[in-house]
Amino acid sequence: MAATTLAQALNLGLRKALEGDRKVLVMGEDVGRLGGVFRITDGLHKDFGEDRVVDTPLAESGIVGTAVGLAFRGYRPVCEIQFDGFAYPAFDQIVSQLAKIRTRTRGRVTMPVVVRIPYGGGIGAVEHHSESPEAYFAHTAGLRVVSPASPADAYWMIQQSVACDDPVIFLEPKRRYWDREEFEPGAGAPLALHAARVARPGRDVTLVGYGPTVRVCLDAAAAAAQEGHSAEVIDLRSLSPLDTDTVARSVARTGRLVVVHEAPGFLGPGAELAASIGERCFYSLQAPTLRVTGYDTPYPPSRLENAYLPDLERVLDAVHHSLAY
Amino acid sequence: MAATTLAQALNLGLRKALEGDRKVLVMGEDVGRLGGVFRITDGLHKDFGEDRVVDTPLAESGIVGTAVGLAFRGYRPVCEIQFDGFAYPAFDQIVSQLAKIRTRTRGRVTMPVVVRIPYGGGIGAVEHHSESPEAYFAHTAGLRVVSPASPADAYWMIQQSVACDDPVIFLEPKRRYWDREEFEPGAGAPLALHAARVARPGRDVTLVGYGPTVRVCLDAAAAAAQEGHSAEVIDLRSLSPLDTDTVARSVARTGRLVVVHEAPGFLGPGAELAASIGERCFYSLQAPTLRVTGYDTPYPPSRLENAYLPDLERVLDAVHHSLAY
Amino acid sequence: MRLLDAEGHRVEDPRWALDLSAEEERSLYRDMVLVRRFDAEATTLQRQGELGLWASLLGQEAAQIGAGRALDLRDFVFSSYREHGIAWCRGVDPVGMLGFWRGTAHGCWDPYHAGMANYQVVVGGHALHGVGYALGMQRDGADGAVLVCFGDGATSQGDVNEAFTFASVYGAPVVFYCQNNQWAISEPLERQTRVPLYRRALGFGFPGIQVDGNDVLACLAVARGALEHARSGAGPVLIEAVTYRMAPHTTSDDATRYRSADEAEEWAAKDPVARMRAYLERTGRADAGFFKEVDEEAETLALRVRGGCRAMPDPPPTAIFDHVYAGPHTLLDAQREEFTAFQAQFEDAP
Amino acid sequence: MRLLDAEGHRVEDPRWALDLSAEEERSLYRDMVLVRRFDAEATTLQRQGELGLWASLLGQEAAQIGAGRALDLRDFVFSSYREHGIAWCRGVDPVGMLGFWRGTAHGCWDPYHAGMANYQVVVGGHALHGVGYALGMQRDGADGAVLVCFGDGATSQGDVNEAFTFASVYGAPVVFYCQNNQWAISEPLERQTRVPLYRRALGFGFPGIQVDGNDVLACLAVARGALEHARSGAGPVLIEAVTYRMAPHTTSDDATRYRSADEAEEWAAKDPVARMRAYLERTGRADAGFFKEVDEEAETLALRVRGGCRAMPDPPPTAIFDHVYAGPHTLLDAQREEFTAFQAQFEDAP
Ligand SMILES: Cc1ncc(C[n+]2csc(CCOP(=O)(O)OP(=O)(O)O)c2C)c(N)n1
Ligand SMILES: Cc1ncc(C[n+]2csc(CCOP(=O)(O)OP(=O)(O)O)c2C)c(N)n1
Ligand SMILES: [Mg+2]
Ligand SMILES: [Mg+2]
Repeated sequence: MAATTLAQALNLGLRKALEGDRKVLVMGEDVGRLGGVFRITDGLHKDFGEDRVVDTPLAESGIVGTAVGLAFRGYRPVCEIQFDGFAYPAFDQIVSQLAKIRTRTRGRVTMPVVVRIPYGGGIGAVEHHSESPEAYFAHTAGLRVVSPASPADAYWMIQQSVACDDPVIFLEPKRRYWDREEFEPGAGAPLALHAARVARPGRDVTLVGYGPTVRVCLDAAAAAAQEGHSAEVIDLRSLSPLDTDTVARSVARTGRLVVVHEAPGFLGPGAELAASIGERCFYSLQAPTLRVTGYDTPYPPSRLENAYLPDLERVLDAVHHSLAY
Repeated sequence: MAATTLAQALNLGLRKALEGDRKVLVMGEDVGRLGGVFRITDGLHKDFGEDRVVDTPLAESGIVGTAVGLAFRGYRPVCEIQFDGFAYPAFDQIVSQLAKIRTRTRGRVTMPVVVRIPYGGGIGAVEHHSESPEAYFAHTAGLRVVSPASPADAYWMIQQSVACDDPVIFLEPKRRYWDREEFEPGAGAPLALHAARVARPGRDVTLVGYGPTVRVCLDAAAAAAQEGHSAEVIDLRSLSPLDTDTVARSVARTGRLVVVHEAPGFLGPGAELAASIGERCFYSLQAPTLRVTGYDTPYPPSRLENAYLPDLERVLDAVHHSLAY
Repeated sequence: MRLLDAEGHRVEDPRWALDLSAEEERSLYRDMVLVRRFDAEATTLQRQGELGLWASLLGQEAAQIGAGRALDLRDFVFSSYREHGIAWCRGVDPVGMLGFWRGTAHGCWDPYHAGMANYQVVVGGHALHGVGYALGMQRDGADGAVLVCFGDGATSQGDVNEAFTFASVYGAPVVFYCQNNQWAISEPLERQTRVPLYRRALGFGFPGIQVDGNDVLACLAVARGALEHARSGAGPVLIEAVTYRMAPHTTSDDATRYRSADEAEEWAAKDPVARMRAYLERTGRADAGFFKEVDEEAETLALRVRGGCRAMPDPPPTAIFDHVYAGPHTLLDAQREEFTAFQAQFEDAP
Repeated sequence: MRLLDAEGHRVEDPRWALDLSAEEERSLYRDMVLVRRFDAEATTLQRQGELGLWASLLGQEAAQIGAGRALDLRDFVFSSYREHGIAWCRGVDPVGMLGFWRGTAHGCWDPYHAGMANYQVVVGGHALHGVGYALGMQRDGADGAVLVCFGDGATSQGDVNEAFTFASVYGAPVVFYCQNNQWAISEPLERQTRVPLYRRALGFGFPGIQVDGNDVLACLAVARGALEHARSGAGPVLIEAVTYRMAPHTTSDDATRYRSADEAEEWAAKDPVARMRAYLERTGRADAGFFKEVDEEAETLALRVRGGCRAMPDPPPTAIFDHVYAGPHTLLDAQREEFTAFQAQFEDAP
């Protein structure tokens, strides 16, 4: 049992999915011979052939649109969008077609399509390679939106997403691709796809993150512990649906909630959590829900990204503010 | 001084804008000879010519993308997207180009582009003609998002939007196009583009709406008054930036907030208000912020839209719930 | 390409042999008359408030019946909102088509049963679906083809052009069927292109052909040929059927604002139904009895459609929450429950 | 179209007369050598960690210098991320170009000053901007044209095809300049098209022409002709410059995973710089002294670029909030204030 990176775990999970169902296809730009720019599909083209691991023309709307047609025909396409910032040309196909065809056809046509999107910043990339578009998708009825934060979750969640009969936007925290974890692929039973997970138990304040910010929250919790504050960390894992039960249970105990994400804060997932937890835990909240998020600006040039991204200091500051209420 | 419809007020405002600056252009599908499917641009083609009121090929990305280029060249294009559901093919041009070019060029290139979108339901239309996409745009840094609810606001706000040096998503509440109001075009001074307005003062609870739901809130306030409850109604007018000051001032007095919009609730504008007002008015809130919104489903077929749209009953129910805390 | 001239004389074209029995030819005529009558009835129902909207196919009967009858059970269709004639050929019940326009459902027939996806409203949005479906057929070793129908305006959409690229690169079994009815709402063809639309295909590396869209025989022959081409593995084809939208864009439209009566008249003289009738009469392939019979059948159909439409029930309000997801979804499931409870409150009231 | 064969022999083409002085020809060579040296230096700087990424133009010098030198002050350029050679011809300081790749700014030159928009990263996203800008020129009665540069892969994007439609329908003064360098990252040309790309234009109703993109004289002549065509009001033109991306896609790419050494070698024999040098040498238009001088100039440039890059300061963190809006914005203004206060807290710390 060797330590596996998140990237390798995804590769293994995709391989399992391809092996398990001949209707599963992988498609996107450079996913074939190259194995994808992040090598997530490395080796799949060789082992499953170019009819199942498909290099597509350079057109995102085309990728998702043909995936919709393939799903119509009974296939289960897994599309790769090369980087977050290139999901927008496919927006219409995702929002008006993929998300709505099941409703439109009154359940007669299902859309078991996964759209994989490496997202988030922190890798020193150029413009459009570091964005966090999750709010757009989570706001869209008909989609499911998930994001693994660990190799084990990546391995299982990609398989669960492929097995899901609804379209899943699968957000891969690209700056965590190279994080390692020891786990036994295939062993044990995975958590439900849409369940949040308590990543670190605590008493005084609840820190909620997902994808790339789970690590940030864990680091902040460790630092808070040094100061004598016990922070519970929740990894949401799913953004649509949101497992508000798990968050509410935690907040009912801690009375304080800090949400951390890279996406801009305004109308972001943190707003939704503040609203729904505000409603569910009105009498237990000792402080308003605080949000530590990307600023409401375009993602900055990489030399400024450290100032843009939520980091330990900002989360800790929010914890102090929350505790001060 | 005759009663003017919201549609006519927009037409008058656009005419003023075209008269006032020869760099202003109107462009879109069927905006020329036909005057637009809602006749908002009626007569403009005849009076300003086809170089300034431009029928475009049937391609929304093309409309916004060429508008970006025209703005680059010093023009101030006003684009019409025929219906809300057809804004998505232009999403990439709006989100990755229009919204970001000013930042990208470090302020050297400004993007005074208005994208007019008739939005919302309630007119018995077929699929894709009744959507409320405002959350997508309000979440996007670099855009301004506004929506008039009355003829007078429509008249002024369209002119302010055209005069604005930033891109403005101008959302027109299509089911209010035929609402009438008496006002003197050109007389009086308009409110600031991004200011909210207290549409009806009250003491017990704050109802917040915008665009098509302002009338719903006013009706609910009238009904609540009959029951002895005094509801204050705020017309947001702007979704980005949000005038949280005006809302916070009201909630500081009433202690209760109900937000009403047609867009799906999950990660919608109501979530943002709950979050930011929760933070600003933590100690004055007597009840959690309640949201009365479209459900998190695709917009239904028209025979079901009355059940989908927030109406007097649902708002009143939320008022009761809020007051019961 | 034309097999019937404007007066209904049969023209031979050696590239497009079409050998139909008189009965087959009569049945093409019959289909055109029936869908025209159905279409007129739907327009009336809209005026009476039974439908929210109707997009008339008037003038496009030959283009649609010709292509529709070229299809067989192996094939699959993706269309826009105006292809009632194609749906008719796929065996979709006309009453069933009306649910969409009445506002009772977004999709009102079973796509797999009909071999045809539901109406697509987003102009061009379905072209890629057709290509994707065809790629699936290719992988399945199926011997059918996909027919993708759209209008002249749709050719300006990025998605349609991406569909051309994907179809060409993979040699997908797709026939793109563009009904160039000269208008996209109020915009004439010149706002979409400076050259005939069939030529677009050549730039993407596959054949394009223009056909007289008011000539049902030509449309049938060309569509048959193109489908055979696609089914054989030779890749996509684009057909431009040149026709005319004789009615306004939809019942909401006022075409007098943007086009002349002269133009309408000119095209009225090319009426596709009249042309086929002239041919049948001139050649003696049909007699007065046949035409009377068809007209009566059309009236019977209209009656049935009227009754069926009026009787069409509204779905229950909870249908809003149906079919959004295949599996459970905590948020939506909770909303449905709340909704039901809230509604019950009013039902209990006196 | 070709004016220099692979060995550097001048070929005459009566349609494309090009009458250059020896000095002009030498300066074309000089530009190619300088941008190649600059490009190599940037690659080195990336390896040294001074840049986050670099997209090399190696192999495309003729295509870029040829087109770049065809432009004049009346014109405007919209390009992708690889057109350093075009930017060079527009007078953009090479050090300035590096800010983008270093991560100090998204846009690192003044578009209006250079007559060229900043690098576009979204493949194809700028094609419509070019058309829009050209429509503005048209309205202004300006006599310039727009050059829109993109790659072979970009031709698959919906936006590029929509740009073709808009340009054609309005007769916009645009030259679309496609550098077909055979690859879109790991995908060969066959994944984007089955026919030569210049033909795409014909389907949209405007001329397309293919040129040897490794022949700087041909690129110059064809670009000049196309720009003249566009400026004269005759509408758009598409040029396909057939060339080769000799380097990996970017410094992050490993081209050995998807293409053969043979292919690279084959194209190395067609090196555009060597070809022009052979021509200048053979015809005696340049002597050894000239070549030495240019090489020295290239080294000086490299030195300056190296120094300039290393000295390039990071912007202050508050720059995140700059230029997002032209006017005040309550939310952002508050965020900037909070941010500044929060930062100050750390600066005060010992
Ligand atoms: C993406 C999109 N944009 C705009 C519309 C509004 N609209 C509906 S039909 C139509 C014209 C379509 O013209 P064409 O493609 O020629 O088809 P026709 O209606 O003539 O059959 C327009 C602009 C739409 N439905 N979808
Ligand atoms: C819309 C979009 N999708 C994907 C990418 C990622 N990407 C960057 S360059 C590239 C290949 C571009 O190929 P081509 O157009 O031939 O230009 P070249 O790089 O060869 O100059 C891809 C897929 C992108 N930048 N934008
Ligand atoms: Mg048409
Ligand atoms: Mg290329």
